[in-house]
Amino acid sequence: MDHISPVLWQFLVKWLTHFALFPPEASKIAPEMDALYFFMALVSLVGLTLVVLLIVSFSILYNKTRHPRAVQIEGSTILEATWTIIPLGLFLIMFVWGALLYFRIYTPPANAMNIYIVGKQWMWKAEHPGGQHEINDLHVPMGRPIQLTLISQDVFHSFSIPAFRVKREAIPGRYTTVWFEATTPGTYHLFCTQYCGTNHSQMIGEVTVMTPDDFKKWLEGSTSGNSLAQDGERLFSSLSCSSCHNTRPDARGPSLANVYGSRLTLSTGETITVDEAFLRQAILNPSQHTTQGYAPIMPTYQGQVSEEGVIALVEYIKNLDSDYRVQQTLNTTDFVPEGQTGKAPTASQKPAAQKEVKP
Amino acid sequence: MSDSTAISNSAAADVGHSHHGEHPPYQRHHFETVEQQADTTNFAMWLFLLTEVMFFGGLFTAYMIMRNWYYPAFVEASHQLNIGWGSANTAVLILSSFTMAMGVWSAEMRKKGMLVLFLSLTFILGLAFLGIKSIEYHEKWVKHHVPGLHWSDASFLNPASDPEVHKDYPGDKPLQSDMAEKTQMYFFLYFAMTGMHALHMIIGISILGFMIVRARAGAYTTGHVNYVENFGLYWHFVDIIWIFLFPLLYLISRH
Amino acid sequence: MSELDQQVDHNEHEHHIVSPVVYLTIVLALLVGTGLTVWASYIDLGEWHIAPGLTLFWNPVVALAIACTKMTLVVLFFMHVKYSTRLTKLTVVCGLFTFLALVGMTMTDYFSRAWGRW
Amino acid sequence: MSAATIVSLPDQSTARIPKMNFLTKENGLLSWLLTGDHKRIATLYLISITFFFFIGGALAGLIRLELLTPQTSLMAADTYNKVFTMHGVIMVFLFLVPSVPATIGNFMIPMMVGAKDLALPKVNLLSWYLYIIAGCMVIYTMAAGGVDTGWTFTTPLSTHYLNTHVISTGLAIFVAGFSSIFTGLNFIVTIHKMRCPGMTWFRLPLFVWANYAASILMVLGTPVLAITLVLVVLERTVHIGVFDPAYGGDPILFQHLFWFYSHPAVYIMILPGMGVISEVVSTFSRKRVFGYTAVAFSSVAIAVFGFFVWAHHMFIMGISNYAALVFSLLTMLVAVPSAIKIFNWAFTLYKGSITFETPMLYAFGFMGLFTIGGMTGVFLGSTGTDIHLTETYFIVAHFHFVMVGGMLMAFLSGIHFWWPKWTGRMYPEKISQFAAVVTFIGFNFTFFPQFILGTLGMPRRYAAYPPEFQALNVFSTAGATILGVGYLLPILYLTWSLKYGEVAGNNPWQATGLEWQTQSPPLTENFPEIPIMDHEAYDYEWLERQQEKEVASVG
Repeated sequence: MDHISPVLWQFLVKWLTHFALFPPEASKIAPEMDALYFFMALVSLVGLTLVVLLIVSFSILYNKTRHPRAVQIEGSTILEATWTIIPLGLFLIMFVWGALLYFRIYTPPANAMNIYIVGKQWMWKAEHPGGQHEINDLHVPMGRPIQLTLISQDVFHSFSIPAFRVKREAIPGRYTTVWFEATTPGTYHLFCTQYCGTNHSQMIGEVTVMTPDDFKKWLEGSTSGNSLAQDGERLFSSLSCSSCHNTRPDARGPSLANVYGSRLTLSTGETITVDEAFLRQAILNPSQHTTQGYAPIMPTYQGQVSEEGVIALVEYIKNLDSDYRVQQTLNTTDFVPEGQTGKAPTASQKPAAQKEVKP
Repeated sequence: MSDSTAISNSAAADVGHSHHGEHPPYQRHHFETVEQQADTTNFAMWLFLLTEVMFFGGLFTAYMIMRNWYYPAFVEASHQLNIGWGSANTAVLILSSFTMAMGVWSAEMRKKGMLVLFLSLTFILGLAFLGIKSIEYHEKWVKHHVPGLHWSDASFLNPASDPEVHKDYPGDKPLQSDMAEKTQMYFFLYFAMTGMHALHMIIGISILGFMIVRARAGAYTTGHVNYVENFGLYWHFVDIIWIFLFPLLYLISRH
Repeated sequence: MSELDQQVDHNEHEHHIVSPVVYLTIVLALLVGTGLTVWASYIDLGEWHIAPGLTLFWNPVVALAIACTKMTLVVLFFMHVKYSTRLTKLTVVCGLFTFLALVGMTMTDYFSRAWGRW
Repeated sequence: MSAATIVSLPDQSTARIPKMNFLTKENGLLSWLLTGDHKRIATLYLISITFFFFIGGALAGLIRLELLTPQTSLMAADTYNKVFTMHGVIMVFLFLVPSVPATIGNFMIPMMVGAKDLALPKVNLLSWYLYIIAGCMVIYTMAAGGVDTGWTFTTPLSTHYLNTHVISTGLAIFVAGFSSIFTGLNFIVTIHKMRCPGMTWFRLPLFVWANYAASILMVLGTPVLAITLVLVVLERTVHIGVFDPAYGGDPILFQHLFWFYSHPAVYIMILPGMGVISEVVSTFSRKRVFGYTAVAFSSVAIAVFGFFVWAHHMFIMGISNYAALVFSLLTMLVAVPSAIKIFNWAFTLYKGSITFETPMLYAFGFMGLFTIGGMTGVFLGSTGTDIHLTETYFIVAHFHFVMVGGMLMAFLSGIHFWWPKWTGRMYPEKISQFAAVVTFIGFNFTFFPQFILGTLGMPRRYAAYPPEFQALNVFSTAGATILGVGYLLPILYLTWSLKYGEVAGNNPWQATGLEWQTQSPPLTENFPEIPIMDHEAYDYEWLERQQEKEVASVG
């Protein structure tokens, strides 16, 4: 094989030894997704074979030399019905099967461990509840449902782990969720699949699946000292949230203890379940999310808290199971240096100062 | 019946098209009969209006969604519009539609003088509409209600600072700053929708001007009503858009 | 072919000339409609609580109903659709249908987002 | 001629191109630039879209070259982004959308319905000028530094985060949109109002039906894109708008409005191609299209359902799961008419008398590739698998199978089929058959590996990628060079044939359409006198009787 360049040859050998049609199946959903994929591939293959077979056999049987005179045929209702109904049936099977998968992938189970993912140009930041931060990396334990709560700080990104067969867009301004349960320890690709600007192709990373023990060790080794909720607590006090959200009888804001997961009636009369998305909205767009019975006086924190900050706050509020901790933040307010304190601005003063009237 | 009936009814059978000499000057070479031409251009105009419906459709969709999201902001922002001017403009536009319809009628009846009169009236009413619109736009500019270019949400953070409007809507409460910001969305859509509408008016008025000159030369009163009629369709369509813009922007948020 | 003949022909076959009386009636109706819709906007027509969080305000409904009526009048008479061919009528319906498809199908997404945790 | 072909050319020693035809009627540049003749405008379109096709193709070549290696070795990431954006914009808006309708459709529809011209010749010319203006704006954008939003202009990336030439590109597409609106409008009016005596709806060739369906989509869909782009441009200029979440807008709303056009747009692109295939398959199997009404109505069904499926581009973008369900179901429904068409074409061959001229080879290519393209579309229409496959090379492969494997094959099939009518001359048959086969092979080499790449998870729009994907990318790039040859060949021999090709005569394929019953190239007014349609479409027996009569009268 002298005439084949050695580089090309090595390349081919390398490729043939690593040839794969599928990424590894490393999550619980992956085999199920692949089953549907195989079914569809099979149907496509049969369909394609049928079409090619028809074309080839007709071309041989009825080419001009063999069949010089065409027989004019109008059509056939039965045949039309056949190739309307059979594909329709198959497509409907695919639809139902696909929809079942879709709802599973996008409906996290209640006991899932939540990890926050913030996408920004051009990196992924993962925030574990214990306060571990990772950039373009994600460590997860195997055998445990993991829920990802995604948000983007700027443009659309898309969080894709091919080995888990899951993908979800990180949207600016709104939480989205996806979940998976990893099954095989190893390191897998993590991609941003939604075009997000110049370094889109650099927005990649690795997902490491570990055994629960290894994961525990990893968690301990990468802790930053504070858990997310503790970060949130600090923010909660420095933003003086507790000056309204406390348990005093004259409190101007509702108590936040145990609010997560509860049913809440808003001033619009709407009843909602408090989840991460609601908490985020209530911090950034409070006027649309006022609890019934309270005056709409909460200022917006849009532009004052980063997405990471909001996540910390949300995580703090999620973990508030008594008012005791809120009381604590009231006391800690004194330790925050001057300038960062001050009462939460009321609706009329603060924004007036914030918004400049352009000439 | 005259033979023109025969032509219009049996254009299908009439293949030999023996009447080359009889073609009126405004009949284009590729049409068999004047009726076919009229039919065709009329249908084409309707299809164009379909396009226009979808063009405004995108804006209406955006408006509905944003109004649902930021209802309080849209309510208070819409209080900034002057219902008096709005109603006056609606009346002006409806009248201009009427004069346009009468213009078409004059062309059909081959009354040149009346055609010129009605077209001119439509022209003037169209200008009146734009005039009133520009007064309203000016008012928005003065009050810093032009989002992106000349903006302040003072009127919504503190309605009392805007006594003129507050007098009519004493119930308006101060909006929280996050909601007050969203009034920009209302004004953005207000300017986008009325601006797009005004652009259509300006195009219409320009064509009208051209038509008045041609009408004075007697162009449309020799049986060739097609052009006037199709333009009429356009003008009425622009009127219809306003018929919806008026309640959506001015009225529905009074309560 | 005299001019008169042609006109008769227009009247009966191709081209229906709507009389100014009709136009006048319509424009009056439109002006009344405008007055009505402005008047209605000054009255609080109340609301209908269909479900918690889902409320129908009557004011916009009435305003839009009047607007639709006005549009129908303009389309039928000023734009001669009442006297036009089936094709023209079909065209009008087709435009409305696609418009509603755009608005309606988009809205399905927005409304049903609130149904679940998504 | 051998028995294996149906080509019947006049005696070459005596045959001449008719002296009077639409090409020779008037001379000079102005006679072209101010023409109202649909055939001349179609010719102008053909030249201009070929120009843009080769620009877009060159950009595609650059993309493939860059992807030869896993690193960004040929160009920087932002250059790569600009290249694929310009490739998308040019190919979608300046090639695929106008490809068959504005060239072949423009030329053939009036002839097929037996009219002298399109209903609105001036509007037709206007639409070409709009196209040229849009083209110039795109070229300006490229010269000024390009744009890197991707052809989908995803907000807020396009409105807020990029400082490239989004506005000029947006306006170019706005203008191009109106060009296609006017073409579509013209077709609908022509098909409704300009049919010759006896030409009932069910005697129309299926090409006309397909273009009619596509025109409905153009007229109703394109304006939504236009207003969306206006809003994007406004948002960029005044920094307030309905799409950017930073201003309280909703980026998903942009997706809704954008895909409301851009999904039907894929049917705008493919439907006319399907029309071409109907004509070609029928002609070269000497047989009426199997199930004429089914094929005709499936075109209309695609157009109607096509409006209700747009959100399947947004399944993972955070639309409501219930909406995803509805849109997925409707997507499955719209897949059915395409399946109907494929089987009807296949059965048109049954008991036919088949020959394998170039257009037929392209048509076979279309049927195979479109089947794959269509079926893989179902993978993406099913919500579950869409999660894994969307935004990867799978989707790139899918739409290239439909657009390039489908539409471009159909376009080339149509160009070869009607070339003798258009120019009056034949192209060299053997080399063109060779080109068709080369295109087919090159195409599969280029795009099939991308299905595997996508399944493996390689994201689209990546300038650099993990090294394990290299082998398949090398295959793809190698295929692209073959494909490039396949596209260059027709340009060469078709140009050659303009002067040296054999004289074609009126009806070299012995096809039944009205356009074949007149001289080639046709007269400016198409027919010496308005024809009367007294037979069904694809009535080969009528054609035979007609030819016997001629022989008899000459004899």
